[in-house]
Amino acid sequence: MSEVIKSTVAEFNITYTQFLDESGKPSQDLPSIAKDFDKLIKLYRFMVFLRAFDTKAINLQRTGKLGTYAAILGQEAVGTVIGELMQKEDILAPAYREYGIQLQRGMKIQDILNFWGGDERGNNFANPHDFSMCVPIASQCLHAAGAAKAVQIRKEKRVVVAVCGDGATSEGDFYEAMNVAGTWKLPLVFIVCNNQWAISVPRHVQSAAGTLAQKAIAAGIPSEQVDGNDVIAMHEVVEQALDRARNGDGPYVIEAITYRLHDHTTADDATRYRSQEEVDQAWQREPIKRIHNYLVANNKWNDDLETKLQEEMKAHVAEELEGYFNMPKPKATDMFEHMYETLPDALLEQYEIVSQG
Amino acid sequence: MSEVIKSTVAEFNITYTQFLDESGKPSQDLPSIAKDFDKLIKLYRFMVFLRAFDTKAINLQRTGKLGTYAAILGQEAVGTVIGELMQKEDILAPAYREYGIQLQRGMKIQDILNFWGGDERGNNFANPHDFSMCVPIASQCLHAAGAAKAVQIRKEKRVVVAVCGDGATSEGDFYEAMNVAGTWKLPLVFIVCNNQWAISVPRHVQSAAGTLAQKAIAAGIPSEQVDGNDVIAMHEVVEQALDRARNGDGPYVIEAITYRLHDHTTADDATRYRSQEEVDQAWQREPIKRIHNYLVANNKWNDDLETKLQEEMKAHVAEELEGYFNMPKPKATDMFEHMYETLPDALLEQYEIVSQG
Amino acid sequence: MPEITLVEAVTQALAYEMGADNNVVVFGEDIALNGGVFRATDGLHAKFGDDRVFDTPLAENLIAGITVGMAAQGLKPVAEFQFMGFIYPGFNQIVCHAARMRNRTRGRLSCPAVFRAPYGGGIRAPEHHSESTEALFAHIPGLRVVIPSSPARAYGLLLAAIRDPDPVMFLEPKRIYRHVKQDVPDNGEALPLDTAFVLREGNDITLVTWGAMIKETLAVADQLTNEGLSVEVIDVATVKPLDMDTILQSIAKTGRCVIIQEAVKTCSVGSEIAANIAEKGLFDLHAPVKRVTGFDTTMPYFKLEYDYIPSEARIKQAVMETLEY
Amino acid sequence: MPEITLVEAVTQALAYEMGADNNVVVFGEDIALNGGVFRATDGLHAKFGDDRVFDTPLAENLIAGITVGMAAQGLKPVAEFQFMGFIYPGFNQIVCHAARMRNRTRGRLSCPAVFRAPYGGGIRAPEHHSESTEALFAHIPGLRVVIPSSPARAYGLLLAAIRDPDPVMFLEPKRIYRHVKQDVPDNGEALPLDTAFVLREGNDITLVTWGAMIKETLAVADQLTNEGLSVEVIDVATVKPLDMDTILQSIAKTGRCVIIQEAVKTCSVGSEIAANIAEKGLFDLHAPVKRVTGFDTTMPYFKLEYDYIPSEARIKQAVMETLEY
Ligand SMILES: Cc1ncc(C[n+]2csc(CCOP(=O)(O)OP(=O)(O)O)c2C)c(N)n1
Ligand SMILES: Cc1ncc(C[n+]2csc(CCOP(=O)(O)OP(=O)(O)O)c2C)c(N)n1
Ligand SMILES: [Mg+2]
Ligand SMILES: [Mg+2]
Repeated sequence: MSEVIKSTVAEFNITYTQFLDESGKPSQDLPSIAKDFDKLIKLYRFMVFLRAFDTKAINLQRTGKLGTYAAILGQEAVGTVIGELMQKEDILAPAYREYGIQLQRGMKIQDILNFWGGDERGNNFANPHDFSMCVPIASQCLHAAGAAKAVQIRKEKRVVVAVCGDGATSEGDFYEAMNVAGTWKLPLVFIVCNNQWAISVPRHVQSAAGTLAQKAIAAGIPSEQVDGNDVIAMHEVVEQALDRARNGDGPYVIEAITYRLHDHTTADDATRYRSQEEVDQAWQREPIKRIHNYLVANNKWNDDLETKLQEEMKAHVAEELEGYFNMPKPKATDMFEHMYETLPDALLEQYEIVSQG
Repeated sequence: MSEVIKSTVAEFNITYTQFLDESGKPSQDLPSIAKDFDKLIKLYRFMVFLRAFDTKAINLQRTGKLGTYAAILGQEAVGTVIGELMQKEDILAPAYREYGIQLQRGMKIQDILNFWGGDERGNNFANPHDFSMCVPIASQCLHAAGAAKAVQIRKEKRVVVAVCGDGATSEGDFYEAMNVAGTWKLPLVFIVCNNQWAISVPRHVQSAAGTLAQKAIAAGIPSEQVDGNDVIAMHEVVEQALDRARNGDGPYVIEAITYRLHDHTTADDATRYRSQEEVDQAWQREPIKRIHNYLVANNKWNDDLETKLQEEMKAHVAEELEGYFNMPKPKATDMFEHMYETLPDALLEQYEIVSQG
Repeated sequence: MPEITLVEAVTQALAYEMGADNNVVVFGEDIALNGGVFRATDGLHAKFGDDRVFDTPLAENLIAGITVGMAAQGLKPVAEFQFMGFIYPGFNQIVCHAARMRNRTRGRLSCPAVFRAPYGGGIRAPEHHSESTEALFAHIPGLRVVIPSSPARAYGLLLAAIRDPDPVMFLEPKRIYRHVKQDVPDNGEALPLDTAFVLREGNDITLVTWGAMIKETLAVADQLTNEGLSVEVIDVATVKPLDMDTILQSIAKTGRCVIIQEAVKTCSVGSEIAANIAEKGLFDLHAPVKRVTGFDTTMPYFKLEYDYIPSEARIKQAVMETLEY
Repeated sequence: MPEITLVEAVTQALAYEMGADNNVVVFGEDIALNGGVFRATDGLHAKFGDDRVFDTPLAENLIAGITVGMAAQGLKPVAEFQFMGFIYPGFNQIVCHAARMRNRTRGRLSCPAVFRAPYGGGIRAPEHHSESTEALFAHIPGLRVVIPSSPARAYGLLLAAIRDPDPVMFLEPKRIYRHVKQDVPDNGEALPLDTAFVLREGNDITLVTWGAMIKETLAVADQLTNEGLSVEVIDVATVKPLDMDTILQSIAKTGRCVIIQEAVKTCSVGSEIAANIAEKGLFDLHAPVKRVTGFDTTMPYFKLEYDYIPSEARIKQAVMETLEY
């Protein structure tokens, strides 16, 4: 019998982009940003700051001065670049591990610590429209779609950025948000921060999809993979996606490949489920050392500058801690203050109990 | 500046298969099933039966003898082939428009009418394990995944078939089910009956994806499109997918392209949202005439046989209606009988009210 | 002015507010060209266009989630769930986000949204099309749950719901979508939320109800009035937060109370009302509080739906037992 | 025999029943190698292997939906939701399918599944990790909702839940996961469902509670006993369906009742209990029923969680007011 003709009706491919290899050496010809050393040093400084903050926060938790905290150790490049490239009027819909972006958009260390310290005031930060940290996995992707629809209806030139984890790509919300973004051609960029783990569940248990970027094919929207520990590659890819969206060319999905070097949160013990060997190898690919090496190789950085930077950042973090430590405990009646714009009569009796008690 | 190297890390394509064109003429070399005229006549007869039933059911609703009814007019080939190919011990998780399959698997006309006639007894049909009609769109896809996991754990050689509509592919359940089927390599075949409409919402409003088959790429599982009005193409594609799954090669997604010739249900008025022209064109592609023409062209069918068949099927349907009409109204206390295996004490008082009232 | 039905009053309120406030957008499944399966949005797409009246892909979690996103960014979204039975995929977004956006951000963001859904039984619909689960939302802090029971209240309460700065579940009793017609002036006047309506004043007994059960309850009240009794009928209207003051005042006067709801009994709005009476009105009572409710069973397929929905006979019997206690 | 905590009793019950019944499978997020974020499934993967103890992709709707599918096909799935706050994506599957499978098919298929979730506040967890929304499930016909409050009851009730032929929501009060240790013989003996447990017998007042609030309630009961009062304490245990007989009998004896729950007040299990008392125990009462509950606010972030959870002081005050009425 002759071969059955199955006519091809659609074709797709997924690419991966990297400019600096693990050691910080170019793995292909570099784009112009790679010569913008002011910019690179700015990004580098911010990443060092982030790590100083992260280290401190873990410490605060260990000494009982903070609740559960989710570290960003090893993932600093992703948020740093997104925060750098988003414009002020853009809208961020983050998960709970996006300090790198948020600290560039009005959130203060004190806000982040308040959030993890069990105080809603952490979400009342100095940005009028960004969404706050989102705990229910992937649900923020739909808020981002709604925000993007609002932007589109009002014909504004703003982009919405939704950030979520690899685990989040298994939730219906993620697919539904991509799908509607595609149908409505929304100004919305999804960035999947694939740190290989969702608590104890490794990437391959989440999905048989070879890449997470290919999930965008289900929504008919373009996507790609990028080395999320390579600041330069991240910058190229995210910039283009944001530009596209801003110019009315619709949504985009970026899978940024990185690695969660720390436990999931301070409440987690990763030794129960992953090998030290894997973590050691991941340390070889971490983002800060990589750009550091590149800067040093280009004579734009040295040990002196490094020592000064480290001290400066620690001091900066320490300073910001004061605000957190000096924050008075919320009043018990604060529970009621923002339930509704105006407290309904039906709640007055309960309010009284609390204000007396 | 030199071209950025984005290395391709994954490639995909989606195919479409058709053997008989609209008029029933071969559009490529035919597979062996096309010479199995006994089989084709069997399938043809069943499709004629389905249409006779469908016409009758619409009629019953119009004359107040049935509740809302969802017609399958124009989609008969999809269910007919699936029902033919599934084995008895396989498990079906249907939506609410899959009589074509169900009537081959133990469900009777009377059951279907009971279901649409407002009587749960319609779901207590003569198949011990198939799921009943599923009204919440797409949710059956996850039941299918759970059933397939049960089959896999018990190392049985059974396949689970989930059937859903084009609209259903927008629900999170659909993606989540495909995703887990991929990860766990479940013996599960998804068949998307793409009839181009979800009530009043046309296919292109559901998704920017060019095909619905490509949604499977998000789950890393193979998929293809097939002409769902072509019995021969359906048979080829579904048979292979079922065989694969049965042999442990994992899940598969089939997008069967068809068309809903009737209103969404008898409660709907499709003239509000789609043109008669579109419907007229779709009538040119309908499945029954197509295989009829093919059989006639091969001298396997003629007007005499057709007249006899039409009468036979109408009589058959009429006969089965008796059971429905003779069904006594359920007892009011039936509400309680299957809430739990044993009625909890807390419900006795309410049970008494009903049994007295 | 022609008289209109409850569902037409919904359309009228939507059209009025869309005309008055550009931020109001209306969306859901089959609501644009088709005008909604009950025609509640009929004509809006023609009048206000694609940007303000649009169909979504078929996903209720999506509908709820984008509503939260739009509302947080300054729109006033009015989302339709085709039937209350299909709200549950969106439950997470409503409970975890809509209800909390203001509280979580200490007022920095909020969720001025309306989630509309036809609800309740009695129209011979298939499975999942007939439940009354208002209590699930009434349980959730941060939400309002509003249920109109007449064309005029549908119009006035829906306007109030859209204008309210917080999220409102607006549940429309579809059994009475076309039950009565009323002259409802299209004057943009809202009715107050969080306020029960006394529909009949009386001294002998208080009947507390809402939504479609208004129909049977008023019929029983009329019968009893004809029999010489003085019956007070309260339409709760906003079932969360509850206007217990109006109910307790009535009971202080009548000393007897029957609560009538279509929903299942356990952990329902009726439970909450009865519990409040047990806490605060106990010694005003001359007879125990009675609840006439749907049963704690799954709403049956429609052959038995009127065996499930409280009938006039069941209501009357409860009233008589309470009066004779 | 070493004494074990409540969470260890959960593990022990799971291990026992997996050993006794090959159809029992356990799954959820992070439950295999990691043994669950609270270690409730610790060691099960090592003992029973990949086929019977497995991690799912991160999707609660998926978890709920496959549970329904497995249960309908003869397995006895025990699904873990990592926290009750993450159950809502699966709400549709639980409400529309798990709760209805038997009824819809007139018993042809059923759903012998257990949905486990740690719930309640008090452990300094982030947002959405601390709510007590048992009433949402108690409202739904077809479900059972079971809440243990001691290691022994966790063991016995979980065995009963797994063996039950219908779906059970098994909510574990994580605040007391490690509060006390008890000797819990691993003898496979189940405790009865649908049955309240009288933990202290007494004549002056009835305290009705469940879950973690047992801790504060017993502490208050002990104080009062020391002060010479006779206090009856009832652990409701199965909050749906309710064992009102035990509660009403107690009230017939004591004439006074305080209901203590961590959940919000409105449309809660406490409302249902109070409503039942208003209907059936009214004239046994010497004082109005009091409810001491979480407030009708979103559970606050943890700085205020103990301002939210009923304190011993609030309970005691309510008891004193009821006694002195
Ligand atoms: C809906 C929901 N389910 C479960 C959880 C518990 N949980 C918190 S973080 C997490 C893993 C998330 O993994 P991923 O999306 O990869 O993000 P990452 O933590 O790696 O940044 C889980 C399961 C949650 N927060 N929300
Ligand atoms: C969760 C849910 N949402 C909405 C509905 C109402 N509804 C019934 S059928 C339908 C359209 C389904 O379209 P599709 O999946 O293409 O199936 P078809 O009817 O075309 O066979 C809708 C929206 C429902 N039954 N369930
Ligand atoms: Mg991750
Ligand atoms: Mg369709």
